[in-house]
Amino acid sequence: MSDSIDINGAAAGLFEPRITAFVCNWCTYTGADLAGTSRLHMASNVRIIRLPCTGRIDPLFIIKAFERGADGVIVSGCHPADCHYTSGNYHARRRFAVFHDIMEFIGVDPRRMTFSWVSASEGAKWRDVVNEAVTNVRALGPFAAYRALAPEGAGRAAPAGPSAAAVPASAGAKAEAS
Amino acid sequence: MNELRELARTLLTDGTVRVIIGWEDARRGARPAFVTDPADADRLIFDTRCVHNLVTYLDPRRDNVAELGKIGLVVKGCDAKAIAGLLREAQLNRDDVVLIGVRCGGVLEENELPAAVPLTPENVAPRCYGCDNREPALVDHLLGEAQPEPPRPVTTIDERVAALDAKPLEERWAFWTEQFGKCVRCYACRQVCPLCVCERCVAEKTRPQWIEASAHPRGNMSWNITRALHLAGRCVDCGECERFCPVGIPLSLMNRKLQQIVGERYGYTVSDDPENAAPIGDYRLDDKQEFIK
Amino acid sequence: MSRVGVFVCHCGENIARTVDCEAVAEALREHPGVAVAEDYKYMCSDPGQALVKKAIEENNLTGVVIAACSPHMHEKTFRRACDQAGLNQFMCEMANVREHCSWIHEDRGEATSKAIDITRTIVEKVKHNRPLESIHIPVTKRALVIGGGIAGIQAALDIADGGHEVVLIEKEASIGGHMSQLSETFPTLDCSQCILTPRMVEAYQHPNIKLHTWSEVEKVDGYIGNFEVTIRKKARSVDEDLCNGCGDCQAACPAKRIPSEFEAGLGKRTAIYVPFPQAVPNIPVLDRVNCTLFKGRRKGLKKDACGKCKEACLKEAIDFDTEDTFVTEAVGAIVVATGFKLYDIGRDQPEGLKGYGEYGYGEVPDVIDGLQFERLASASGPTEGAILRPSDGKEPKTVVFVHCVGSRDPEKGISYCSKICCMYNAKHAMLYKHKVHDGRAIAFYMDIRAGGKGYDEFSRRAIEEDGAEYVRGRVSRIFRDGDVVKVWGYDTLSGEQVVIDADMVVLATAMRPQDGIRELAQKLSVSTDEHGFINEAHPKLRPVETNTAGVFIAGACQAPRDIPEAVAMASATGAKVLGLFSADELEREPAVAVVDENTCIGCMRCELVCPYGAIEQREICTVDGHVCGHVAYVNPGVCQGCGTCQAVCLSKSVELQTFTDEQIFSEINALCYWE
Amino acid sequence: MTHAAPTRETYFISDDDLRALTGELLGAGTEVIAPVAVDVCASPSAIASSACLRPGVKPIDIEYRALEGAAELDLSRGLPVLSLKQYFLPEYEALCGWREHGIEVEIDAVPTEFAPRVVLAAKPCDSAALAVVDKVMNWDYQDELWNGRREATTIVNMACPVIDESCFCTAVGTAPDDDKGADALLTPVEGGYLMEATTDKGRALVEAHAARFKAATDAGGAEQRGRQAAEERAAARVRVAANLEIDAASVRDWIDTHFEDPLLAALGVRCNGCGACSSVCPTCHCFDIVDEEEGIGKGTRRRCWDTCQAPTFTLHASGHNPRDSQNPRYRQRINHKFSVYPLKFGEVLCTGCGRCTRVCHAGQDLVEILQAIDVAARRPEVAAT
Repeated sequence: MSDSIDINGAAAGLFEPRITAFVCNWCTYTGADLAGTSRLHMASNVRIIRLPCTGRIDPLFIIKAFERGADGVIVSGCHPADCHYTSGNYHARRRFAVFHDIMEFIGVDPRRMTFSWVSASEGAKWRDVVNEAVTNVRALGPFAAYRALAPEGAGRAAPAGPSAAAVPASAGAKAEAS
Repeated sequence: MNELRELARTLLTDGTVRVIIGWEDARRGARPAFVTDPADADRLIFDTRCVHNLVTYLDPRRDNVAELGKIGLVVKGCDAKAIAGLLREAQLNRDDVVLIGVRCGGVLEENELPAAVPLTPENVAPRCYGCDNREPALVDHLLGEAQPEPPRPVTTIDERVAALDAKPLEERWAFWTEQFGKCVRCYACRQVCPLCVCERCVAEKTRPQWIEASAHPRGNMSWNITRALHLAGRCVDCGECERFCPVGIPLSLMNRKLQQIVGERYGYTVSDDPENAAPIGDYRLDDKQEFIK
Repeated sequence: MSRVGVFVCHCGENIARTVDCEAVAEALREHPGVAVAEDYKYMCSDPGQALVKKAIEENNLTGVVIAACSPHMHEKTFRRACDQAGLNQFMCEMANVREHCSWIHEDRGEATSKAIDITRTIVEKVKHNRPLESIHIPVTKRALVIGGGIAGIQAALDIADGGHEVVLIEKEASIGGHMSQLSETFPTLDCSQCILTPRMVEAYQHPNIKLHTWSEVEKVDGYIGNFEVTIRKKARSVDEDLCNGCGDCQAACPAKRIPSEFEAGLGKRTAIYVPFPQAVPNIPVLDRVNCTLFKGRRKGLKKDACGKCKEACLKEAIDFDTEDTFVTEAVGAIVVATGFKLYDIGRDQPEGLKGYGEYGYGEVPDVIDGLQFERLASASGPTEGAILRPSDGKEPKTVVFVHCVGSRDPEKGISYCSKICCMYNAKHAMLYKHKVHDGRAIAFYMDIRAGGKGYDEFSRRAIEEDGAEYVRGRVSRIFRDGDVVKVWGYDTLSGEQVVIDADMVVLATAMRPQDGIRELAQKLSVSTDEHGFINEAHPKLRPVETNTAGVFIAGACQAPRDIPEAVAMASATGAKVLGLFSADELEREPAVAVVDENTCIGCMRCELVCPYGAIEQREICTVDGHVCGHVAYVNPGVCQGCGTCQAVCLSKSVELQTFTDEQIFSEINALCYWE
Repeated sequence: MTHAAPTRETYFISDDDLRALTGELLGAGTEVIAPVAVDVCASPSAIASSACLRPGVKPIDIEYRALEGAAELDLSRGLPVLSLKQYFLPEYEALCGWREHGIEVEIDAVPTEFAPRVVLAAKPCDSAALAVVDKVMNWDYQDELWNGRREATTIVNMACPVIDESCFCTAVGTAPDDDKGADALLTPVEGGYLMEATTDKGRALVEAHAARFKAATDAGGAEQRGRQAAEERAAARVRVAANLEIDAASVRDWIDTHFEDPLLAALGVRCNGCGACSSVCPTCHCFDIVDEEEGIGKGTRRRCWDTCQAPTFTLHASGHNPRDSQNPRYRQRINHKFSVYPLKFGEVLCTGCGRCTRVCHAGQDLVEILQAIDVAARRPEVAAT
């Protein structure tokens, strides 16, 4: 699929999504290394944060990434049965299943959250996961809805009445929600 | 009710317990009662207004309750599930509390009434519908007559969740951002939750501060998502979080959705069996992973 | 205030071609908390490292970030450099701007800004790194070897000769394993017994080797350097100290028609027996399943139905009432050498395997497997080395050897090559021709895999000198037809169907891991592959280690192996163990979880998810010593640093050092995409 | 306490004129805040609210809101869920922003000037609360943000028509028709309202819209209206007084001298420490200051509501907590409101709005508690033993 999409969006003047990836050290991070040593070209929108194991990844990481303006996230680790720590990814799988479902219930488009198993030998798969995530999120546009939750900072005028919470944010979000 | 008062009197008199935590009638309706003197046993009541999940008073962090001495606690079936939760998570020794179970036919949604009224589809607490534990097993004494099933509320929680699920993503987002937007971060939901017993809530951890402290929509969003996730597979659906919320956020919808998720994915339902291990922290090799590439 | 040094490597042209390294250094100079940022052609070179060391000393840096290749490549290099410059090595991190950036992007602008982002995140992480000291764990300098085959014996001998005590356990009555069943070994055709027996005896008599036969691993506690292993000594009914191996009991035993496992079912044994004459130790066991006395007891007979062996034993070594006993051994390292079993293609199959009903194994007596042929060909075997077919004891004039029965046949559930069959088939054909000069040896093969010193020459000899006939193709059906065994095959070279009236057929059945391997793996918390072979830590670089520190693997428990390979692996594990035992204390990276006892409420969710059982509940006491609660405790010796405990901790009261919440939070924060 | 004295210049404004006035203010771009009846069943939340889904009376939320049009004005309503406090001390507000450049730190200040705005039909217990909190906000430190909003705001009270079993303003020195902390007071009468301007800001409002007001004496039926107003206001005071009467001074002194008294020491047993009472309280003004980082080396310092009912409120860095259980924490609430503050500033830190009692589903009842303390205070010999 990677060939079918334009991995260089800027050139094509497309929206450039910002994607934060949380990957395990033993499979996906190494798989991404392999993609590098194999010179597999891919979209440059993804920023990797290395963790020992998907078992270490807390949904709070993803929420924080969205808070910081990420348009999408990737969570990736060892395939079932391949976990370097034997079962970290099984626990992660349950945690993220619940997180995935509840975020969808809240109204977050699941296509903003890519979960994948990428082994140390799957450099090509990593390339595809990255490109696919970029294509999906690019299609969805910026995650304006989440950014609309941001409070008035000091730079901007402080809220006069009751916190911007109740009315404006949700109104804004409604318009921009993904 | 006399049965309850009699038992309370006996337990207090023979020193089995030092305090009975139940319900009493007060100026603004039923409320939690702390009876230490056998003479006061007649203050105790149990009727459709006795909504409170008193298990929250067993929070090991509540030193001022512990100071009262050994506790005799009156529990409904749903409350007993919370007891099981505390046992499951090593927050309670079963021997440290005498559990007085009451057969329950459901409670009112709005309990601040001068006198008990019979349940109708209009006034019944929606969560009571389909209750699977109206006669708690995990108790030392089980009181009261067998009760009829609570009436079906005009709208069930499941129907409300379904209605929400049926809406497009944008509308669900608008809905929840409006709801969470109202949050003033008083943490009443946490304080009354019988299972929120952390010494230091993650919301109060400052290094790092995962959850922003001020009540802006962004901090409220992460707080409310986190609160819900922390209760996945643990929530006993006592509804106290929603009832105590001063701004009326429909937390029971979040909680119910989580119950549905762990139910559908892992076939898990919360029960008052302490051996029924929670689904998060457990796994099966063949867990569904359709959302993973 | 942090003073971080950032060092951007060009990696020759590897990074500089697509990433503007000067620009990255420039951008990082402005970054809060960065004291110095430089770029250089080859950071990993001596001058490059010198540059880092110099910067540390001159700016007295609190942290170092090397923007270069993957940490998997050079993290150790640069941490060592920092250490030498007096900066705690764990204050150094690498930003991967090569594999994750310059090599996968073309647009210089994009690549450069991404490289800046990547470096920023790591700088932010390093700001929250803490100086850490390696963990020191005492080492019990005793080893446990599981399995008394050639691999186990070799490992035990190497470790014992290295001067350390070894506990060797074997589930059968004697050590020796499959090698003791073999007739002659390829490619030299030297007698298996003759080379193995001395090793068995040496192991038995070695002052440093403590042997438990008829024993199995019951339970494994602890961790590298400090295992506590509980061993089940199955009731033998014979006192190992009193017995002198005279054999009178066997002679006296009335149950003489029990198929002998050692003879692969071709020979018989008694109920109380020594598996084979050269058994080590030469002490019988009583097979309670087949013993008349125990059969009687199971039926509930008041009076014991037999007792002849006991009467016959002058040493009074026999006791019918012994129970299984348990011994615990404290060891610092464990070598797993449980070997293999043959794919029992006849009878009902384990999950995923289909068997070869069409080959008539188990129904046609003259269809046998490789091990049975070994026994026929063995001078000490049931036929004293004469090749006689099981059904009528006649000398077979036409013998068909079928390769790859099970192996390389995903259809039948096994995709791998069993590796030794090509060689032993050639050997079998040879042995047969040496003994039956006018016989025909016909082998059906897929292709000949004879990699190994002298192997190809050997298999050619079978064909060219000994006249074995090799047919390239598969056998579709084998069945009895009167006196002969009909073999339907297909010659893919001539493209013709081949039908052979054979007197005997030898199937080269696949090698499979031993029964109970998964249970054992679980006890050792090591993982197994889909077939049940134990996974090595790294297929190339750590072939005899497992993911559980202190547990090593030798021989066919890891994959099909021939004798020289098994022995080589065994000696490799020996070297690993001796290396582990060379120091009194073990040094480990401090990437372990630590509990904050002030906020932990001891709900023990972490204990539920810990794959290593590293977490236990611990009481905490007030200053005056009375218990005031319980909290989780992480044993740094057992913890492997996956961090799953931290993710499930509701109050975030457990921190994985080197990947703390603050570090990760800062990384995410560094990727703030505002304005 | 200030009572509506007929001597003060009083005007009459008809219902229509009041709406017209509101329209003029809005037209001029002035923010007008007033109690608004929010039809919760109109919002998307309806699908979640079982109350909306069942037949019969639909629930109404009353909130102080910035009006979008004069039509929204609805002066007949009871007490809003949240007090007026949030318009002067928002749930959270930025104090300053910071950005690091290398080792330099740049501070962005926040504006302390606010556009003029008007609050219509404020509840007397809410305006009085502002006057009480003014004291602490201008004690050793002048709180610019608070004062800025106070100065920019003209508050017009409405004599309170809706009184329930939790109201006790008269017991703590205010009244349902008090103008304390306000600039003017409206009293509903036949056909409109009597309006008394009590401050320059109040008078300025009248002058700016002189056309809308008639001197009460000029308007027809003046006398009868005056009587009606006086009677209804008196009746309201009586209704409140029936809920609770205490001697605030002796309560203050008794608490001060009976810190360890079992009565005070055991108040928190049923309290969940949720702090909802502080959130809805018009006088609770404690806040926490947090630095919220957004990206590297930049962020915003905010203050947000805090509550003495939370353990973290007094948690020391050492881990020690002087108020280590809900008993001392609840005693603090009582002590601060009814003794410490009065002793320091001469005013009770409570205006008897009763919100804390209404919001508490655990049944902490301030009316009941004050009653008990009052009894003890009136019978010192009992308390002493």
